[in-house]
Amino acid sequence: MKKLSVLVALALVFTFFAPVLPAARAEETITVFNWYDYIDDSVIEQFEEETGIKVKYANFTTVEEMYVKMTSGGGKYDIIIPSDYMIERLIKEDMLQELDYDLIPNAEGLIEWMKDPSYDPEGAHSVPYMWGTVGILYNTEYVDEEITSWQSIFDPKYQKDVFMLKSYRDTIGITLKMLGYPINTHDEEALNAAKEALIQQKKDGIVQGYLVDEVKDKMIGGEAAMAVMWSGDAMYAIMENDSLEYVIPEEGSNVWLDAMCIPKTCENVEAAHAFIDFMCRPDIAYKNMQYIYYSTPIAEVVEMLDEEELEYEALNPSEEAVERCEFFQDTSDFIDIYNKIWNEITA
Amino acid sequence: MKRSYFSGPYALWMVLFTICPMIFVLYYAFTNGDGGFSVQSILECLEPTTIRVFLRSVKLAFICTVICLILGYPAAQILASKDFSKYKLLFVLFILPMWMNFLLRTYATMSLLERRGIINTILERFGFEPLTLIGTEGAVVFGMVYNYLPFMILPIHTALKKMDTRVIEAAQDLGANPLRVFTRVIFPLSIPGVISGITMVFMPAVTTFAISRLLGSGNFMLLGDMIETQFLEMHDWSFGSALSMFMMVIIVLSIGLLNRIDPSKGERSGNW
Amino acid sequence: MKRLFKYLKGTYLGLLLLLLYSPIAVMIVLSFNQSKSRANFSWGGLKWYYELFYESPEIIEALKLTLTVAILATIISIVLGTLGAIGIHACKKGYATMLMNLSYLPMTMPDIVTGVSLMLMFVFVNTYVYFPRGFVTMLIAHITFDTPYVLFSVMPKLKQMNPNAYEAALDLGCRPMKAIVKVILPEISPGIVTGGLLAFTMSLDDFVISFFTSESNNLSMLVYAAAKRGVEPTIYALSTLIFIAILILLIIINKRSDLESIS
Amino acid sequence: MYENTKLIELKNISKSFGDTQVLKNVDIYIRRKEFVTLLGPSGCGKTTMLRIIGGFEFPDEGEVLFDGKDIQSLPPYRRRVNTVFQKYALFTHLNVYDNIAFGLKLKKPEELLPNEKKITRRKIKAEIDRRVKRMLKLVKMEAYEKRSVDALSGGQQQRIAIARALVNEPEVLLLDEPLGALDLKLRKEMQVELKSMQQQLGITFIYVTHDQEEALTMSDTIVVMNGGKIQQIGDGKSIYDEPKNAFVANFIGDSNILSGVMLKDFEVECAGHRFECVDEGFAENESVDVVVRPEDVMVVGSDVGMLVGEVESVFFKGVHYEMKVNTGDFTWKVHSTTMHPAGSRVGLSIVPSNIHIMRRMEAEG
Repeated sequence: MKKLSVLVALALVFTFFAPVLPAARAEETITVFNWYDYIDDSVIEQFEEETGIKVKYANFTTVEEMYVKMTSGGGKYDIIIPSDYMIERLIKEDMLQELDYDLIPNAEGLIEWMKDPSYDPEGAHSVPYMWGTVGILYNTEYVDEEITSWQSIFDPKYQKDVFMLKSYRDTIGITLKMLGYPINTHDEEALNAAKEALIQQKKDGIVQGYLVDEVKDKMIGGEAAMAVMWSGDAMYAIMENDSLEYVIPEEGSNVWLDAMCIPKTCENVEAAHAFIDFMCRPDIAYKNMQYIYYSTPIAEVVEMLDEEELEYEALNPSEEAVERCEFFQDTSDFIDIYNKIWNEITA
Repeated sequence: MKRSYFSGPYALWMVLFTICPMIFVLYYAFTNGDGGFSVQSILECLEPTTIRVFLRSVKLAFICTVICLILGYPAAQILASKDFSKYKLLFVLFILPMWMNFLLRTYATMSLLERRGIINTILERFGFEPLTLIGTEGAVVFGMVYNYLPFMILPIHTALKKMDTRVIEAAQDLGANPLRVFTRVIFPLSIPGVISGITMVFMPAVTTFAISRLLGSGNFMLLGDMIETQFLEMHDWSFGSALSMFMMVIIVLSIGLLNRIDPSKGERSGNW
Repeated sequence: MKRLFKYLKGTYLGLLLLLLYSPIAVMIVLSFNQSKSRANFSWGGLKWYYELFYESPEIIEALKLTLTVAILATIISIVLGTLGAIGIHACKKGYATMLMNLSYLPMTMPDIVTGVSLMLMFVFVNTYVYFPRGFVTMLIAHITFDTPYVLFSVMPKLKQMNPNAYEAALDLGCRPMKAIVKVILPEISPGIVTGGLLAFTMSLDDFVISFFTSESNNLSMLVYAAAKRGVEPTIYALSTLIFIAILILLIIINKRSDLESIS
Repeated sequence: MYENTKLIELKNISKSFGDTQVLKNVDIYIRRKEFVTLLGPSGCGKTTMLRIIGGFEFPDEGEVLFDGKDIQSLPPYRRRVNTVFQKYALFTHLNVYDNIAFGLKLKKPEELLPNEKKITRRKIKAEIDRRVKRMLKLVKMEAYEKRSVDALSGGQQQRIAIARALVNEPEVLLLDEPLGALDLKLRKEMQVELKSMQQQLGITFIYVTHDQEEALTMSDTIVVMNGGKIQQIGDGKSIYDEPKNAFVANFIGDSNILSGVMLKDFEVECAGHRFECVDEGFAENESVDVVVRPEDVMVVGSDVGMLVGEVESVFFKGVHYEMKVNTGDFTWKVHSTTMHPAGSRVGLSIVPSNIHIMRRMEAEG
């Protein structure tokens, strides 16, 4: 009797957990590998309903992590949504398929300058998903002046009042910009100058911390006066806290673009194209954009924004501000130098 | 079938999943990106930045261990004493936090320490100036102490409980005053527990990366952070492996050192 | 005088408990907060608890994964560890010492090194045969760090056991397998229970090793990922529930057995 | 009394553990219903021999016969032999009743109830219960059946261990120092009980001990062992009275052992004196060991003794006094019912039949 009840208990346990165990593939399925919390779930549901294609969803928190998981063969992905410089690298390493634009008619609606990005000429391998800039988010309760320059976050009067990004590309990149160098420079002198500036900034006690995503929450909570931030996160914070403002400094900054690509390992090419096309459809793109609240690459969606939304530089950067900005290029050949510099700054 | 064959599956498993993976660490530590032999990564471990991180890790872990010992020993002693040992639930309360997800607890600690966190809110309400708590070394140590204190209390408590009370009575009988009884009898006899506690606190403290990330606001890179960064951000597996080896060596050395002090050598007190 | 001393001691313990429990208290309070922000509190009732069960599939998925891995890893490591202990106990001294040292290794190894080394191996294997880092790899990793805890809990019980007990069973007519099942296992069962509980706890709480060896989020990984973006109060709600469950469980265990031997 | 049929035979048994040889070419047989004691100091190989009979060790060389059949390949659970282990090895997870019933529950139903045609679980249970109760009665532990074995005293545990072995109705019961952990009084009681149990049940007992008194009290046959070899086999009286060598003499009871020279038949010189004796057949002037039991040394007046010496020490031993008497060449151990104070001079005298001459032992002795 006792044995029987144990058996029953075990059986129950297994039926309860069964969904976690690898299940057999039944219908047509694609696996989308995207940033954590970077899509409106109802959009996926709608896609599944309309096409009958099942979507499996996997997350990463940095593109480097994505790269590791991809190359170490963690899983087979049909769609990946990496950032610009990573796309450049993946193209270089021949890991992406060329896209068949006949299957993505909605891609016509992209903002013009995004149709031929520097990292992927003519968008042969990628279709933009969301884009944004890097800038300064500041709290007007703590900051009296108008912030226009990167110099402000190096100003010692803000003691323990600045959050920097724990991302070597962005942090070193904006410092290079401040010092007047190109953001992708390989010039060691420039890099050293940036390094010195960042070390000095830390020594002066300006930095409260080097964080990534936690910044949002902290800035909403009023934990610091300023933070280097991605425009999307900044937008989220602004919506939660009225005293926050976002600016793309005059020295220029980094403009980034996350785009949808199909890896060579993709087994379901047609379904993957269908997904990309679906995401470019203006009504879907609008819905998704309203959820994520990042800048949209679809021209028609910009027109759908209300006036208040158009005002936010974090959501709808002016064209001249974007012109001052640069894409990151792939620096995988230069990573040792960056690694060293970054270690020296943060260690 | 001999009973000793039963150890077969276990031995096989351990070799397959502890020894073999270590070989990979060794391999990556001694090769460069192209797979050729290279000691560059090993040498990088000796560079000033790495050494700085290493010294900081050891320093913070050491401070944490000392604080845990100072706070934990009396607590263990009180819990084991006649007055309190009957309240078993009290003891349960002390180890209960260990069953909670440690990241969540650390995250909650963050809410306590932030500039506009609970402590500062309380301070301000009473008219004090808010303090900068988060992002300091102090915050990291606080987080470590908070997380690892039960690991110190537990083995010392066990050692004290196991102690034969007649020994203490004998010492009193022989004319020792309470201080003497403690320094000459109780403490020496509890050393195995203390050592066990020190190991259980120092080791995770020296290797942590989540605590320093959350409570140190990324200001203080520790060895654990550095390894994690190498693997997941920089994608430099070679240097990451070299650092891992470096860390192993530290751990092995410190355990060796501790065991030297331990009078009951070889017999790890069976707490964990 | 003596009473005063007792009060002082009590106060000291109280203060330590305050230190240990204040973050947990914060967590519980925040689970009833109206808004997501940690900065201000206003009563929000059971809103996040509702959301946890009905609108947070990823948390529930992570919880399921965590429990599945913990349960399977505990069962397998109990089998491996108990067999291992019995085997080691019965074999020659030199071989036994070697195996014991081998068992210390994963216990003394920093979590991050264990995680990294396993990741390196899994990645390597995956380049030859399809072996993604997911449920299976996480399970393997958990078994690997759980099993020594079972082994080291069972070993002392084997040593305490009368060395002739096994032979006595043979003598009374048991075949070797039966002797193990009928005599050795019952005699060492307290050790198995202790080891199993330890393994289960370690498995539930593990973050670092899972983080490196798997891509599927368990609870800790979810918290870590969420911590970067701001923890949702649903997670606080879950933790509050877990806390209460564990509290009740511990009180029951405490009533029935000597808990100190477990920890 | 035992029958004259060989039940167990060990032929030319040798056994080594690593480098140490614990048994060297041992030959021995044990008869049905015999009470045999393996006696010797620790490390002499007696326990190993027992374990070979029990099936827990396998000899490197030699044969083990049971009822004339080789049983070497038979595992312990197939042998009609049961063991009472040192420190009892009771199962702590079972209570007294279940410990005793352990072996019975493993038996096949038809073994338990050979005459029953229709075997039911109830009948099996009843049979087991009957046998366990009988055993409990035999060892006088009826009141304890539901007790946990941890709650029993050493003597009680001992009884349960014996009951647990006997309930299986073995043909041979092996006992490995079963009384070693008990206090003296209890040990004496148990000795008597064990002996009567053996006679009542009519089975063979093989008993290992290092206590010579225990051996003498209980055994039909004593096997004295040392250094992995059998020194002497015989009943208690012959071993006590006619030890084959100095080791046996010394191990069984107290002895004065002197080195002497056999001058000729019936005359030996030792301790500076020529003694008349009853031994013959030695070479002239052969060096020998001379053994004299302390109770065989008579204390007489200092004027009439063969030897004269001074009392060095006196201890009262209850029945007799134990004295050390120094006669210049040798210090004699003497048991006497009369007390002579330390320092007094006494004479010593020994009758020829109490002088035992034995050949010199080899170096290992």
